Amino acid sequence: MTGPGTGRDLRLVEVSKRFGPMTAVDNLTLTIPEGSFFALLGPSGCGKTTTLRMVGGLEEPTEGRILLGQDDITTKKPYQRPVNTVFQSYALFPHLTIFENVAFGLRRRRQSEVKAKVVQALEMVELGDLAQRKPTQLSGGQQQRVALARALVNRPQVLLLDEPLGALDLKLRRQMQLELKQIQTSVGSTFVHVTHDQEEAMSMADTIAVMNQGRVEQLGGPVELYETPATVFVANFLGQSNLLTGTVTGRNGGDLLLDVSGHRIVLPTARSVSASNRLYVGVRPEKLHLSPNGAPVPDRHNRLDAQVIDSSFIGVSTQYQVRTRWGQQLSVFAQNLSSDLGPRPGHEVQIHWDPASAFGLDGTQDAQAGAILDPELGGVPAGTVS
Amino acid sequence: MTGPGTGRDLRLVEVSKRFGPMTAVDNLTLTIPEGSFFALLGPSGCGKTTTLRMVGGLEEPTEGRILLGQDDITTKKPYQRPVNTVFQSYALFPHLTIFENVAFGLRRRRQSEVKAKVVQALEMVELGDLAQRKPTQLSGGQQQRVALARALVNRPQVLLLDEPLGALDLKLRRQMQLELKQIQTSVGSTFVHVTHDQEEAMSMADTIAVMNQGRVEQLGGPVELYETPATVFVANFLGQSNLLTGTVTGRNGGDLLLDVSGHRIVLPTARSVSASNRLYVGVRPEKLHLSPNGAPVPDRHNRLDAQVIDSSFIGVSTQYQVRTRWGQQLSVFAQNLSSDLGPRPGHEVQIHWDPASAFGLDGTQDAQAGAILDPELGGVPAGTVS
Amino acid sequence: ACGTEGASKTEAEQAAATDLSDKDKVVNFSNWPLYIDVDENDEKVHPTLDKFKQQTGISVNYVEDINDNDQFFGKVRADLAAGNDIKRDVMVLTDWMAARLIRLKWVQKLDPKNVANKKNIEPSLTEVEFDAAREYSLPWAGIMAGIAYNEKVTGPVTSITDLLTRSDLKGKVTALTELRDTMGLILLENGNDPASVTDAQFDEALATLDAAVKSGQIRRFTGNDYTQDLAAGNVAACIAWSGDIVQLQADNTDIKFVTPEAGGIRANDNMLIPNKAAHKKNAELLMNYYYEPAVAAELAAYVNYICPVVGAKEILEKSAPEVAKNELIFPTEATLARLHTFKALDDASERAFSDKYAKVIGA
Amino acid sequence: MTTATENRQGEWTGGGHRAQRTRPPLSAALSWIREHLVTFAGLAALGYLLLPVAVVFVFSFNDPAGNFNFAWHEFSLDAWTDVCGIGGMCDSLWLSIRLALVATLGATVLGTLLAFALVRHRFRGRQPTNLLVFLPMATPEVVLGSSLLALFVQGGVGRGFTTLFISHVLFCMSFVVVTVKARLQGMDPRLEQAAADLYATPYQTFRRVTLPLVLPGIVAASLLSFSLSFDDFIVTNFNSGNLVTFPMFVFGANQRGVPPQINVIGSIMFFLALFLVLAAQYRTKASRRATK
Amino acid sequence: MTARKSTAYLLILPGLLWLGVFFIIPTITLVSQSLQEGSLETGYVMTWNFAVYAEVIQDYAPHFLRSLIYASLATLAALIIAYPLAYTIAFKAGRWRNVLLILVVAPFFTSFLVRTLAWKIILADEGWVADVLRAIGLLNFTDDRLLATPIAVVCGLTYNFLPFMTLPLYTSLERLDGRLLEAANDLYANPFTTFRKVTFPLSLPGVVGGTLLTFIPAAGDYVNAEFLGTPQTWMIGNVVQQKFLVSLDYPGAAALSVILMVAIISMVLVYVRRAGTEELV
Ligand SMILES: Nc1ncnc2c1ncn2[C@@H]1O[C@H](COP(=O)(O)OP(=O)(O)OP(=O)(O)O)[C@@H](O)[C@H]1O
Ligand SMILES: Nc1ncnc2c1ncn2[C@@H]1O[C@H](COP(=O)(O)OP(=O)(O)OP(=O)(O)O)[C@@H](O)[C@H]1O
Ligand SMILES: NCCCCNCCCN
Ligand SMILES: [Mg+2]
Ligand SMILES: [Mg+2]
Repeated sequence: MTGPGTGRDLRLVEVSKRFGPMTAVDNLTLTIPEGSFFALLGPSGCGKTTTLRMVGGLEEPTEGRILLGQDDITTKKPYQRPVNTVFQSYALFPHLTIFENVAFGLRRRRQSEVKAKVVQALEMVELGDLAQRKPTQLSGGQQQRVALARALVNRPQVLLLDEPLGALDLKLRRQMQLELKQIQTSVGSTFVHVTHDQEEAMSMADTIAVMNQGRVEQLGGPVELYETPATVFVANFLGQSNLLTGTVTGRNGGDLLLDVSGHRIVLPTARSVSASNRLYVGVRPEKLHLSPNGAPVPDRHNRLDAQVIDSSFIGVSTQYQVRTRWGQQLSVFAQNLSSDLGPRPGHEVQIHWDPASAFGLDGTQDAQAGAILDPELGGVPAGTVS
Repeated sequence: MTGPGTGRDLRLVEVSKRFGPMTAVDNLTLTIPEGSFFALLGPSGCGKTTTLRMVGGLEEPTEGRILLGQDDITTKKPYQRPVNTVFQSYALFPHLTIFENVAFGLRRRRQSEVKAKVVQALEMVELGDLAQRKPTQLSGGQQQRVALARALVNRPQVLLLDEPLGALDLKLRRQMQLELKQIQTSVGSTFVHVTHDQEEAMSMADTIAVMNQGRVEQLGGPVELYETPATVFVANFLGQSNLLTGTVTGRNGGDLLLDVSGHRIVLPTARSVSASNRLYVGVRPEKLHLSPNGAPVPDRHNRLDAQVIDSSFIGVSTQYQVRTRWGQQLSVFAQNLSSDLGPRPGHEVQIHWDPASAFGLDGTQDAQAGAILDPELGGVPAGTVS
Repeated sequence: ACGTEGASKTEAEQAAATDLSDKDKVVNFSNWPLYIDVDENDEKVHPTLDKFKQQTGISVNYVEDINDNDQFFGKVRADLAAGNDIKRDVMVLTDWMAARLIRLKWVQKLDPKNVANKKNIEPSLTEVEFDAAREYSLPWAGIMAGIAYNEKVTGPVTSITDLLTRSDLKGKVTALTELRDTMGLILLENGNDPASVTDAQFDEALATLDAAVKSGQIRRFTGNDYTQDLAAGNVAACIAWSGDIVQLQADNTDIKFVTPEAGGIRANDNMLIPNKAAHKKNAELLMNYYYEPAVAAELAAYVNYICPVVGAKEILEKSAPEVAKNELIFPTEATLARLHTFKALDDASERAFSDKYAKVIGA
Repeated sequence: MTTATENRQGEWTGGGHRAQRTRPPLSAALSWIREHLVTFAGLAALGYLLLPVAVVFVFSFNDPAGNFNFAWHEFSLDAWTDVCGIGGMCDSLWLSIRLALVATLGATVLGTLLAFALVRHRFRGRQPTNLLVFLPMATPEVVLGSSLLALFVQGGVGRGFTTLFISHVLFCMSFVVVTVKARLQGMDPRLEQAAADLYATPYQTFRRVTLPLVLPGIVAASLLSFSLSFDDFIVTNFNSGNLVTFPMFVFGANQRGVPPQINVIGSIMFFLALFLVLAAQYRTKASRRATK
Repeated sequence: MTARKSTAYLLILPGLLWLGVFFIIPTITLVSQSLQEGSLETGYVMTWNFAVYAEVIQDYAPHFLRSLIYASLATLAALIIAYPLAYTIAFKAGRWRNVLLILVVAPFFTSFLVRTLAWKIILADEGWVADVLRAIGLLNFTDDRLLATPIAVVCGLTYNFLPFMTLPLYTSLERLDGRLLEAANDLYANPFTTFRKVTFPLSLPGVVGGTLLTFIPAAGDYVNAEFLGTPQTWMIGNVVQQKFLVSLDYPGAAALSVILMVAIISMVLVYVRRAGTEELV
């Protein structure tokens, strides 16, 4: 991890952007240290692209300032900023060949060795052969890679990536992720990366900001965000969470003792962000162990009875839906350690977890915030949430 | 799973498409049963979009025929086919509002209750509020959802989805996947789904075709493809695989005995697609167990010594890179069952796996086909493969 | 493909159509714009035409669709050559165009019975080369070509030589694209009679003109639009038509018209009846009507061109003495004596002259 | 790649919502000017176009001493209060307007169809057709006019409104083809593909997707057609029979002096066009508000 | 999508019929007329007189040349003036767009002559425009005047064909995707470079269309040379006009027209090929 520099940090100070009556970005304040890899994560329409556009100079903030180091760049022209963007819509120049698309920025700044640099950039994105084609003759993923090469080849101080790998298959995406990370480390650029791929965000970014409706809900390192989300939205949006509604009934050393629908559940006080009496106890599906009813449960683990209602195989692991005695549905992921088939729908099972792998949240929020809503399984009707 | 119908199966018979000298689709023969959910998976530029466009009638095959049930639709006009497409590039009508975009197909076929249907479709994709906006006033993900609604609202016999969820965040994507699956089941349409999200393909599709350079490499159910890939390309492209080069030294009942760099490895004969002497033994990273050196290893498991060289946390699990004694690098995924930290880089460990969870492949192929190439870790230089 | 039929082969009898005049009491009259009297209160009303209708019961379809002799010829040529009715019974064209049409036998002889007033024609106009006995044509109005100058810009310019050579006029002189007017005046200046111009005389005059063009003395060759340049001061002196100057003087009293010392050119616009005209008799009656001195006087007072009808001046001396006194409408005998007409050219020389002339005016 | 063609700078993303920023007034003014340099040049070009109209307008209030209306004499509303006072002028104006309208309609339809075929289809004879379209423009107007006349005479077609319509459509059509082609070239074909995919027949695709997207080109082309037809003198003169169009009237009047009424007509035509556009604009705005 | 050929033929049929009957037939007649000899009185006879072509070329080469030069200059000037105008209408006008569009053509709803007369008032030798230019010494090269100079002719052509340049330009600029301009800006292109490298190339169909609509009719125009020019500014259109209407030299006029058409078509071919708009996306 590159330590936060202070020289050329990118700072957004109380930035807002309104389109007529609609507020796309709402009083956003962020510091992105020089040379860091910063990820913006959030649901569709939450203002990620708009934020990047303001940094790139393509949109002027309605309010607030944007600083790069000591320079206020709020009103600087895009072409005066040492910032490049990989556009979500690619925005390739249709009249230029792939080669000339990539060479565009270099030529504008009269760089030397354009040819070598372009060729290298194209090879990096595996498009060396297609240099002479026009953008319309490429597949979606190929176009996206051109957009990537076109920005990267300029080695900008700040690189804005708006879902730069969205159209790539997993293999190529992973490969590009590695390339990106490597370039970022070697060039020392600041990368601001918008992605909807949480694994991507978590494995690449030094810092992640989770946005929601134009605001940042939580900001921190990947592990921190995952292990101790601060809000229900973050808990649900970044990975999945099972949220059990509990009432604090007492304390035991460093632990809170809770009542969850009549079951006694333990949660380390240090892992709760809320001191209120009503809490959500959050447990990630992969932290829940599934075992046949009556099998031994490790000491101190919380334990609940449940019934499997659904299972689905997704390669590395199997996802189970189980129903507790009081009818709440929980997700459990079990890694497919062997080819054995696990429990089937209908089986009675027990679930248990290490209290230290759970987290506590303020219990007054909407438990569905940021969650997947499954109409089939009786979630809140999709249309009413937006 | 919907059983393959015979009435209105979609069949591609020896279909090829060439753009000048470049062959995008190469003698493709496929049968997609009526009412099934079919996924096309493959690297960028392998011909997925081109295949869909031929089915949709937007591109005429250079060779071959396309049939829907008994009808040869090869030369039918797009508007005469009961087929709708969700375009990779969205292709929303810029002069129409979101509402009118979605209503377009209904109006063309003079359907009744246009308003109600459109409103319902828009609510399904959570865009009820934005019906009166123009496409340019939407975020990338919102545009993609409009494209989805515009096709779905027509309830076509065959729905072609070209990465319909690519611009959506994980949450929304999962939700849309559930919606799609539900619609597909209730309407009984045939869905042909191009995706680069393997989890998506595996969790949604009845049948998956893995394409590579215009050809289908393997076709089958998700579990079948994952558990017993037929080629190195499929093994590497669909999930990750560790491939160990082995030579058959003998047999033992239903098992092959192999020598892998001096280690004796067992592989059930039934799990090898090749009868040749030189095999790759493939093991998925999640099927490899990592345990401290000297810990007990279950009976019959294959076992190797290794050293951890890298670990990275990705939420649900941690990915380890380990190096065997003979220097081969292997990937191991370990589910994060608790918040304990696992072994650190440098630790000596043992890895073991159930022979029944491995698979055997013809050992004469390129072991890198379809694999992620990591330049940093000494993979084949990216530019030379394409 | 084969060639078009020679137009002059049309027999005179073939020229006439069944005359519908008695059944169909109308006459179609094509004239130039602003070439007829209009009512003070309603400009759509032409009092002389109304009176004609009262007298004869014949109504006149009056159309102002002749803007230019060549343009008009171009427009009706194909039909006339093909022996078609051009849907006009009377049309007004300048001498040389009238000459061409007569030569081509595309117009009909007038029936003397119907145009008794022909006797009132100004004596100097009774004999013209192209229509020796005025069998085909009767003048509608006349124009003089001479020199006009803007007194504010220059002193008097009274000779063509001055006009074409005086250095203070360089670039401030225009001449007319109309060959007969410009070349006629130069021929007179050279002491030649335009009525009997020879090829050699023409070439000599053309050389004079060419020199003036090459030296930049002549700014432009113009149609009617010289008036504007003259009034705006862009042009100091020019070859001009008297009728225009009468009107210009109302705008700008600095504009003067002179007949050059060596003489001026006179031309008339003539009423003609095209072949196949359906209302020939009605047309003749109309022509006859405009040769009544009273009617001619009323017309002249309004349009300000030379009146070709004897007796009109006398009437105007009573009703509008200032019009009667205007030399440009009623030239004195002395002036009339200095006016000349241009030779009626045959087809070949017309083409030869105009081609040579065109090369000078559009180098 | 781009799907939306309407996204452009400064339409809804810019302008109105920008924050007021404090900058030194002089440099702010300078940078404002610099940013709007193109707009200034554009407006200057418009000024150039409108200058003669201004003169025409001013002189419509002149009361010329004689027949010639080019020296300022004195202010008068006579021409405005008695527009149709000049015999035949308003008839000719009305004729020209009707002619220009139908000719524009004809040329726009034929030319648009041709443009579509030429841009969107590959067919045998495409290249020759492409060239043929340019030929009428490359033909001197006298030649075009007299050739048509010869054709009509040979074919025994009487001259009048029909022959004018035919000839105006002929010379306007090329202008339409070129203008619409310029719009069509580079239009994203995927939008039409999407329409076809959504059950739109070729006609419906054209009507619902292509046409609205090409509309600016078609509007531009019909504006050109209208002004070409309305302003034409030569071809018209050959083929008008005994009809007199407005330019013919003006041309003739010019022989003896253009009356100020012609300036009035010029001004009225100008303001009428402007008024119609403003009215249409106001109506769509009002109806949009109503449906909201 | 593969377009059906029959559709294409259906689309071009009405237009082609119109052109075929009302243009091609007369043009064939025109070519045949150019090869005949005779006069109005004697009639014309086809003599396959190809010599007429050599003659008129020899006689009128300067006029051809002048037409091409004036038309080129006018086209260039129109392009330079029209581009910012079209750009402003397409991008800056907002809801005033339609109003500006109509303002571009509305001057042409007055009449050509009236407009020209107005210009003559504006550019008069003693007018203030000339006075200003004279004061700063710009009229020293033009006989101390603006009217009746080649400059006036070129300006007249430019003025009269400005809408024919502006509208196609507007039409193709209006379609331009703003995101591409943003991308160029982001890649260090300043507004000028963005224009040169992105805006202009993408508006090429409009540039090509506009230059054709300006150049072709301007090359055959005669009215501007007649009203605003001098004897030294006659263009080929004036010659054809004169031969056709005044000297009645129909074969000569026909031959000149045919040459003009052929010359323009050849230039258009070369131009369109070089501009390569057909390949543009
Ligand atoms: N119009 C064209 N001209 C030339 N080549 C083309 C054209 N369209 C596609 N191709 C090529 O055909 C191949 C297949 O393209 P296709 O769009 O089907 O890929 P894809 O599998 O959809 O890829 P992606 O996942 O990147 O969208 C690519 O290599 C592409 O470059
Ligand atoms: N020009 C505009 N006019 C009106 N609303 C707009 C405009 N551009 C964006 N919006 C709205 O602003 C919000 C934020 O848009 P933005 O593009 O920043 O979203 P995003 O986070 O990038 O979403 P996605 O992941 O779907 O791309 C959205 O609700 C969008 O509809
Ligand atoms: N009136 C000036 C503009 C004239 C344009 N005429 C084009 C006619 C095409 N042959
Ligand atoms: Mg976005
Ligand atoms: Mg694709």
